[in-house]
Amino acid sequence: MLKEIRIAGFGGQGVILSAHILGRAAALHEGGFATMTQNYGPEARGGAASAALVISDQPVLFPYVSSPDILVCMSQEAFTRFSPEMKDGGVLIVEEDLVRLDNLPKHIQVYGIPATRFAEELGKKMVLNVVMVGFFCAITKSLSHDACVAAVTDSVPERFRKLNLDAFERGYRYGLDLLVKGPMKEENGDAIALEAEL
Amino acid sequence: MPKGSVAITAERCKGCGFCVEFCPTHVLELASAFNAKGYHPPHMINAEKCSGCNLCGMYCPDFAIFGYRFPDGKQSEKGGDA
Amino acid sequence: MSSVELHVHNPVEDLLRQDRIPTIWCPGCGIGTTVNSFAHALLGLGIDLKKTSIVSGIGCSGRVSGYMNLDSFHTTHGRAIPFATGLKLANPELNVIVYSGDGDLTSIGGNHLIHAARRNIDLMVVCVNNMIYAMTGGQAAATTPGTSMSTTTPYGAFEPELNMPQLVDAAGACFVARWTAFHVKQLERTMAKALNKKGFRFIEVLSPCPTYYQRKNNLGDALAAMVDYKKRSKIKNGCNTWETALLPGGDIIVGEFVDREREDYLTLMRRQLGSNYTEFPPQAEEEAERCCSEC
Amino acid sequence: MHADPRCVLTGTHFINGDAACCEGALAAGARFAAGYPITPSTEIVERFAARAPKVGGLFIQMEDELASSIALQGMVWAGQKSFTVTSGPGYSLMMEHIGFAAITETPCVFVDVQRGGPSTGLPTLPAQGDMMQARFGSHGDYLTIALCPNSPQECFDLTIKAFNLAEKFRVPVMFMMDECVGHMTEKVVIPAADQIEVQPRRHASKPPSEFKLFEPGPDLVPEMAHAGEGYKVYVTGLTHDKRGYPLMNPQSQRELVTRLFDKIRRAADELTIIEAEGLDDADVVVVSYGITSRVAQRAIQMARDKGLKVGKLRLICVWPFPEKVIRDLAPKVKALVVPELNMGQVVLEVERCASGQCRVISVPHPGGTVHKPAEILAAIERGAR
Repeated sequence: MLKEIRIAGFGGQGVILSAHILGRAAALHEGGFATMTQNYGPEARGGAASAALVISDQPVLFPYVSSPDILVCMSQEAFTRFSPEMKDGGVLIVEEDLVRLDNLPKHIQVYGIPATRFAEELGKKMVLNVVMVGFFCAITKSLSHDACVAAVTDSVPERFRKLNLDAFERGYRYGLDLLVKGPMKEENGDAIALEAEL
Repeated sequence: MPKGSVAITAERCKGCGFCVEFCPTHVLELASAFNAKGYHPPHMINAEKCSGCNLCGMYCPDFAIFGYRFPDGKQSEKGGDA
Repeated sequence: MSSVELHVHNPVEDLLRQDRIPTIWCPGCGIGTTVNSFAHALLGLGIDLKKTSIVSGIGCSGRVSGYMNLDSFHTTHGRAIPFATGLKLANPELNVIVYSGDGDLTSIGGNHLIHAARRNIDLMVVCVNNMIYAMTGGQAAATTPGTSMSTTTPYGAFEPELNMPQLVDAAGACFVARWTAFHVKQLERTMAKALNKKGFRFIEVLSPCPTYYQRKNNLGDALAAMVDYKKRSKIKNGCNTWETALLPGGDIIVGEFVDREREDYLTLMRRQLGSNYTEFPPQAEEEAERCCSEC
Repeated sequence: MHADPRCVLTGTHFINGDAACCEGALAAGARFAAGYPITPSTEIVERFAARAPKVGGLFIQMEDELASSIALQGMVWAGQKSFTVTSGPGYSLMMEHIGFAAITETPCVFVDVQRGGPSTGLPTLPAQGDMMQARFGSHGDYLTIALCPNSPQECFDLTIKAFNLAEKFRVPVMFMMDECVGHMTEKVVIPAADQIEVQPRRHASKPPSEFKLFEPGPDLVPEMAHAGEGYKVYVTGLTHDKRGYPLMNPQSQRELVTRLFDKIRRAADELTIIEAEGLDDADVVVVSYGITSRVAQRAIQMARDKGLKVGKLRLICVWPFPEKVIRDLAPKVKALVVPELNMGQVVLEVERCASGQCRVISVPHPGGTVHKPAEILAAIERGAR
């Protein structure tokens, strides 16, 4: 079992931290292996940011992600750039207020969440990445709820812990509800059972 | 009656003449003799005027001369312990 | 010579590695003269010589470290100050003196000079300025004044020369002075004063280079240079360092120009770090292993 | 001797190679470092700047890499363990002081997180183009030791090894990371301090009156004394005698340089640090190091799935080069395949030691990313024919 995951957006959204939390959940709390890499641009804020995560039950050899099984897009630019690389049958997760699904690749499943809006409702826009982590956890089931909660807990400073755990749960519950409804779109393909594929 | 004297290690001397030039009481002169490296080391020509101030030693770039005072101003044949 | 001399002892010799004398310096080179002042300053203060290190770069003056009977570090060209910085910071108990030349400290090592002064690293820096690259054969230096001749300025120099006291003053040195090799007593006193001070201290000493600078510029021998220093020097303690430039034939402004109080690097560091800095005594077992047979 | 528990962050972490390298340095006993900011290595000293003061140490950000690479040696002669951290452009500036550390036998570690070059090149992308510079970069003749980690865990483990080897042989050790390994985040297990072996400074065992600073011991390595201990050490970058005094003639040059070589050459067995697998019946062996060894491993698996007999030889210690291993291997295989993130550097050594006994296939890559496993697979298939 090896899964290639890419999380992309713009700098300041906490893209790298979200990948870090997921990697931590896999490598430290589920006893598996995870390798995270990231792309750096010269801009600290507002530029493109992307992190790649490979999780596996075996040591990871090739560190980079070339065709993700799971792609999380938190910006239009990220969607445009990375969605064509997706693996057939892959899962695309988008920040639905920020990404317009033009030229959607075939044979993928798409799930959207208004993560930024949820984060604002929780009082801090910056936790949108953790909302996304919760959503990712529920939708992909590639990592357990408990492992992710443990990873969020030890990745954020004490004083922001509760806020982040709330954000995680908000995304997680929204994901579970959405799963009942099924993917937003499945284009040109048969419906694929999530469990079988992931 | 001199108050002091100088000790010269002639073989270290490179003959720059600083000690001769800057001795306040004009005690020294470069010798006509050579040392092994062909330089003219200084020698005392006015020993009685030496105060043992060691200005010659301060100027010597080659640590070849050193001025010292006699204990209690006495001239000593036993050797001064500067 | 009478037997008298055999019993007298030049105290400077205690500070020299006897087995390294005679020095490689040319006849009349003033570097050795400055060493006398330095040695007397050290001896007069009764500083713990065991805890005193001397660091040099490359060049004629760079050889001073190797003649001193101290912990001696003869480093690479221009890098005496950063080496000394590491030495001092990793063992603040050490008295660290940098002794090097004008080309080494202000040209290839100029950036380190500026930044050590800015940081106010607790070092005493002695720069013997002979106004030329002597060990490599008389090439122009950043300090070569006016239109002097050198082997790389065969028609006379035309680059403006560097005024070291002005530079290190501007960069933040807490003590800045200049003397010449003629001023042996004043230099000794200034060195003693600087050795007693904490922070970045800089002493420039003009010194004759009869083989290159004097000869190339028809300035006579070393003795003539010393007499010239005596004639042209004007003692101006506290002089604004902007007014201390060295020009051929002009006044040589000497004295103690800057003496200010500024907290040194480690003091500032400890204050800023506060409780984030923890004293760290070595492990007990480590101590035992380090012990030498003398203990 | 074991690591000081006060410096060891025992536990399981999810950190990148840069952070792991910093923790390795602390565990190895380094509490002082000097450096200058440069991508992709700076995270190491950023972390060190936060961690070191808590254990009585400090990081000083010098004005450039020339200063950093000599300041660290001042720290070592003051009695501390110390290192510096840089990437290609800064590494070029440090060459002078790698030579100084070699001739003065200053135990220290130079970390080079390699990025694409020449010149400013690719600051945020990986390469392995500094390998020959690590061997031959400073002028004159000397030998160093160069280690290549391929994971954050190894960035921890091998940093300790780098410090231990530096102390044992009194040489500058090159820790040749690359951007990929440095910025890659994985699980890193830091053991308890009493599980970490640390080589202490080989300090003078004789009193100052009997001690010569550069008198070699039985393994040709001299003992060391520090400033401030009463030994009146004399350390110079000039060719010197056993006392450390400059002695510039052909004979002293021969004695010194030969010893600097021999102290490493004699330890060739100990310094053959490799990871080998399936060499016995292999037709083709892939020789790789650093991040490339992981990509190569995947290519090897793909080739084995196709029924090819492929072995793996991973060089953990690249310098000194494991000459004997290659000499023994070459007559037994059809080909040695050497992928590197450069246009062919270590492959030159492989060719030299294979000396025509088998094919040597270079798989060059200018860097910016890693090889595609398929590129290495193709070379394996070529070699197997």
